[in-house]
Amino acid sequence: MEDLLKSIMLGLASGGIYALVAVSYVIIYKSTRIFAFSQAGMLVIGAYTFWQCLVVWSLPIWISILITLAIAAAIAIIIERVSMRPLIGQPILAPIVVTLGVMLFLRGIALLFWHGEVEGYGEAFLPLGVWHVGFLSLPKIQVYGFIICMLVIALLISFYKYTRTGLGMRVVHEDHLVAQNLGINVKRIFQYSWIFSCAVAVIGGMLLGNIQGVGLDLDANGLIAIAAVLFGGLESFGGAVIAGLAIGIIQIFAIQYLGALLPGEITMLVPFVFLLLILLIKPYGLFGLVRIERL
Amino acid sequence: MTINVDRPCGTFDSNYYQAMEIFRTPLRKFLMIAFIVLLYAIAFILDDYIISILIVFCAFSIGMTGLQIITGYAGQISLGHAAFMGVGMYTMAVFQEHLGFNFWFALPLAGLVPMIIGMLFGVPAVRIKGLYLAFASLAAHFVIVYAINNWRSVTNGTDGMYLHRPGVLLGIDFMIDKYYYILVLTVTVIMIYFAKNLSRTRLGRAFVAVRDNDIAAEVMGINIAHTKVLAFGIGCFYAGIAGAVGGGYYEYVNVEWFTLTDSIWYLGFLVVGGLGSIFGAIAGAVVWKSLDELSTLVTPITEALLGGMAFYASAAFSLVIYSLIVIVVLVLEPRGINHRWQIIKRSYRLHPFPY
Amino acid sequence: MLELENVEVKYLNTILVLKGVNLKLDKGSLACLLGANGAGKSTTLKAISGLLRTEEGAVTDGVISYDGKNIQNRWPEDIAALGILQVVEGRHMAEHLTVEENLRAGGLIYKGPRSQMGKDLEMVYSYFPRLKSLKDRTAGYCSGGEQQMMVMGRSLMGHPEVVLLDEPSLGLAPLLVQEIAGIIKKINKTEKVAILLVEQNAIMGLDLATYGYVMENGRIVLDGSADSLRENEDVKQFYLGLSGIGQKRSYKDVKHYKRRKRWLG
Amino acid sequence: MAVDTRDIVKKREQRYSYGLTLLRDCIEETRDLPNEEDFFKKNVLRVEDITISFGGLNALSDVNLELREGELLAIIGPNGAGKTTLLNVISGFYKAQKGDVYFQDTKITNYSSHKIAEMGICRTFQNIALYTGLSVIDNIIAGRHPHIKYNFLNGMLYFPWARREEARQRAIAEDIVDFLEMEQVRNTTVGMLSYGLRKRAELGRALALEPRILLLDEPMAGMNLDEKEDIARFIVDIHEFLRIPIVMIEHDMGVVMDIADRIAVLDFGLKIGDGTPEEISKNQKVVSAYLGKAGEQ
Repeated sequence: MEDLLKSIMLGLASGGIYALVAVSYVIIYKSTRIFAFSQAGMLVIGAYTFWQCLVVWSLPIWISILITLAIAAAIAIIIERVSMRPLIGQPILAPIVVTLGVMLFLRGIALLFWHGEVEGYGEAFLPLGVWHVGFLSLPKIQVYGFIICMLVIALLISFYKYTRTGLGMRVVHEDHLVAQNLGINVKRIFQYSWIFSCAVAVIGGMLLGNIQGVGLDLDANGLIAIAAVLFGGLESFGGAVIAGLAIGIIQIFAIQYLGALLPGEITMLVPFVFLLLILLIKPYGLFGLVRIERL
Repeated sequence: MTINVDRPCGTFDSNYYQAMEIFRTPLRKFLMIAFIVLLYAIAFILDDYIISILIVFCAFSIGMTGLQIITGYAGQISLGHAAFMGVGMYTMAVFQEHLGFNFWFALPLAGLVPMIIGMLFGVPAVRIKGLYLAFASLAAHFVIVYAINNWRSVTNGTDGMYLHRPGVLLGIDFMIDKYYYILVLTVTVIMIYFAKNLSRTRLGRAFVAVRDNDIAAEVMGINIAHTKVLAFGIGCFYAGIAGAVGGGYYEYVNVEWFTLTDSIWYLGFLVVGGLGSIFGAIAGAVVWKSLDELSTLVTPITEALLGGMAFYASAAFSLVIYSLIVIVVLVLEPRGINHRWQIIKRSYRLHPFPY
Repeated sequence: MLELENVEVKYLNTILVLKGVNLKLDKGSLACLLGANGAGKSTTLKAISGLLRTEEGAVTDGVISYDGKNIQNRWPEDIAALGILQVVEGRHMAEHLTVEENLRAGGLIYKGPRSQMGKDLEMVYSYFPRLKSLKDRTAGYCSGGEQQMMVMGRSLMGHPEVVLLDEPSLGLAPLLVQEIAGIIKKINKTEKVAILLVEQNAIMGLDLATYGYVMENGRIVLDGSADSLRENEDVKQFYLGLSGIGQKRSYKDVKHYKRRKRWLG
Repeated sequence: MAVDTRDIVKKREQRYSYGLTLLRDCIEETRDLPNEEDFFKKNVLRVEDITISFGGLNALSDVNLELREGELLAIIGPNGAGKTTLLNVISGFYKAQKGDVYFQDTKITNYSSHKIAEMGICRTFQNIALYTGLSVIDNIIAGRHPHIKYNFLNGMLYFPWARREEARQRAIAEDIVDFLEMEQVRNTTVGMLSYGLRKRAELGRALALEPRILLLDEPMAGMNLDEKEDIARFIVDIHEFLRIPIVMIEHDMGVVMDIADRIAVLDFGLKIGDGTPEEISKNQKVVSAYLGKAGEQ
């Protein structure tokens, strides 16, 4: 029982961040129908930039966060302007592959500036240490991380639901032609989406950097988050959150209970095999929009 | 009135067989034959370095054609293609090592085993569609890599395995690279010819039907479950053959050779080449491997320029350049190289009147 | 107000679709564009609304002007912001959103006070009472007629000055065609919206419109007031289905020979 | 039955359109076309008590329908009455919650749709569902998919017999192209065709399947008069030359009244009328629910 609860807490903590990264994919997918691999690269960039500001330049924490967000927004605008805008209305695979290129590009940039060394924030960002609640010991970083993730996600969901721009984004997602037809500025919506998404991704990167250490390998989390996105359904924030948490828990469980059965590295294997099984039952994930098939 | 610009002007079919030809004019047929002869001939002219590149081009052209069948023709996105290439390599190695098969017997098996595995992973495509399928197919990659890594008694785990090229046949020693190149080239030409045939016959049309409108295809008498699974099967067969002949060149195979990045780039360069045509597949493979080659060429230059920090810098530079080229190509021509090629041909045919 | 002069459109820079189209639409008027399939009617509308851009087409010659400003080859959202809205053929909509959300989305372009949205919704519901009862239905599951009403209502939400209607009667039952025709007329009258109507149903088109254009092979081959067109022998024969003596032929014994006449243009 | 028996042989001599002879030979190879005596007697398709609902909304409730050999049945009704749904149930795309579909006394309710198509129930679609990446001729040959008799290996290796078979199929397809008067565009990708031509190509694809029953979903929607006349002629020719029973959904009452043998009327998922065109045009219920002014003409 104690072990079970402990692993659930651990799973939730890593799952919260998967959820956040998953949400950053969903934001872009929701308005542009593009699956932006580049967000995995943004994790790395975010973590390193924050480290650069906070540790190397010893700037105050708020200024560091602002600088990181500003850089994320700048990158988002550049990506959107240079590589995504010319591709509006083109076959869907082309922009997806371009985002793949962007992911590698960002990785290259990170390698160029920071040489791929693993760094850490130390005490500078979220407090270290542990809270003891009963028999559970909760690492403070992970609890804070979880809370921040949930806050960001709640903000986003209400934005989509209640604002005019949110409605515009939903229409753009359904059909670019319709949106343009209605005079919705598709380009601006794309830009907003990229900015939001990149901001969310760098927040994810900062938190991950705090927990796992800042390094190039952070983008593996981006990959696992993909499993969460699809499990939850490509268009659903709620789904991404639930799926992210679930994937976190399943991963921990698999390592603990299947470790004996399946030796070797299974952190990537488990989420995707799980995803495959889930999709066989629900082909559009938990809350994904089911394609309306009419003849 | 619509003028047909997709074929050379002045060509008319006088019977149905002509309408089914691959090449419409004697000139084009001659050019193609001349090109293939040239490919054979250069084996005796060029040095081993270029030949090694050409072998890689050939192998990946086969593999890319396989992915073209799955993704370009049948419209099922697969993100685990490199892994099936790996299965081909390992099948070759396992049958040679454990069962003592020679190259010639192991080669078809190296196609068939991935085909069967591919069909298994193709079954979900019956229910799962689009991007969902793409990422579900990542599972194939992870499962295959996991199995190879952990089934040590058969696959030697992470240590890799040795393959053998065929022995001397009819006095041709395949241990010499240029003869092995001729073997690979022959396999490539045959496989591509088969793929072309596939695309213009019954199953090929069924593939496109499923890609363009799967609901209608089902209602119009095409069994889409069969068709999708077959598409995965044939595509993976191609991947397996590609792996077998490619791995045969190095006579060694390692699980590091088909990473997730490779699987993803398979799809990426298919798009760069252009979906839905054999030419696009070959173009994609050639561009991909040329870039790979280019980035290894860049390394010594950056090292010379940057000195001390060269290791990171050169790795980073090749990444940056590589990805930039992909981005630029796709932003300029999102439908791939093949599309641009078609437009060029079209405007050539219509010259001097642009429409 | 809206004027096309010698407009020429090419797709992919190789396929010439419009070969010099001249067309004029006055403020608050209702004009109708007839023509066979593939004559370039939809392309004309797309050239005006800017949707050509997404299909790799472009206006390569001539001028499209609106209130004296040249608007050819602009982005569709800029043109929509000027008050020219197209209702595309085939009822494109946000399938997974509800009917009301679709309508609201149409109102996003209107820059006036936000409270206007509610009033506009009521206005649309008064034209299309059936939509009110359906407002929480997922749009993709509505029937063709309901969807047609929704896309028309949606365009009204943006307070347009010109609406380009592409085949509103496509695939609708006779009773519904009458209803839609009535609503088009009413909207044109009360909202003072200029409408350019593209129709296969020539009888309905000429009934509604005050001025008509006939298009063949990318050219306007005939134009005139609706009355004069209705009296035109060729129009009668090819679009209205009345043979010389004004009697209707039966489809059963219809020509077994090729009878199509072409205007030389 | 108020359907007049037509003199089919005479009609055939009067045909003016080309094409379809090869297709007719193909059909005659596998079955006899009905001769005149039992022409209108046999039921080919029977729909019994079909009920289907989407999200609590009844799309069809207890609909019964019969199609006799050699009959041209038109289904009319307001939008959303369930006409297309009925076709979808017949072609196996939707599974009915209640009721059965019989094809020549075989129960096909639970067959998969490709099986049903292979049996010979072919259709066209309201919103054109062609294979957009293929040319017209390839679309039609793709329609012949179930009738092509070689497997994919033969195709890949392109054996002489596969080549011959391929040429034979192409001949049949070209015949259909001739019939539909699409020679000009046969090698054009259908995605680039105009609406009317795409509708025609779809009709061609359905024909290529050697139908025993042809279901047409609004074949004339969005056409002008000239094109409607063309399509009407094609339908009449198909009907009389190939003797295929046809179910047609159409809104143009002019066409329906002229060429249909029998008309069924659906409204809100219920069948509210069934009879000859004259009977229907006098049926008060139908006039008020559907025809409106158009019925008065």
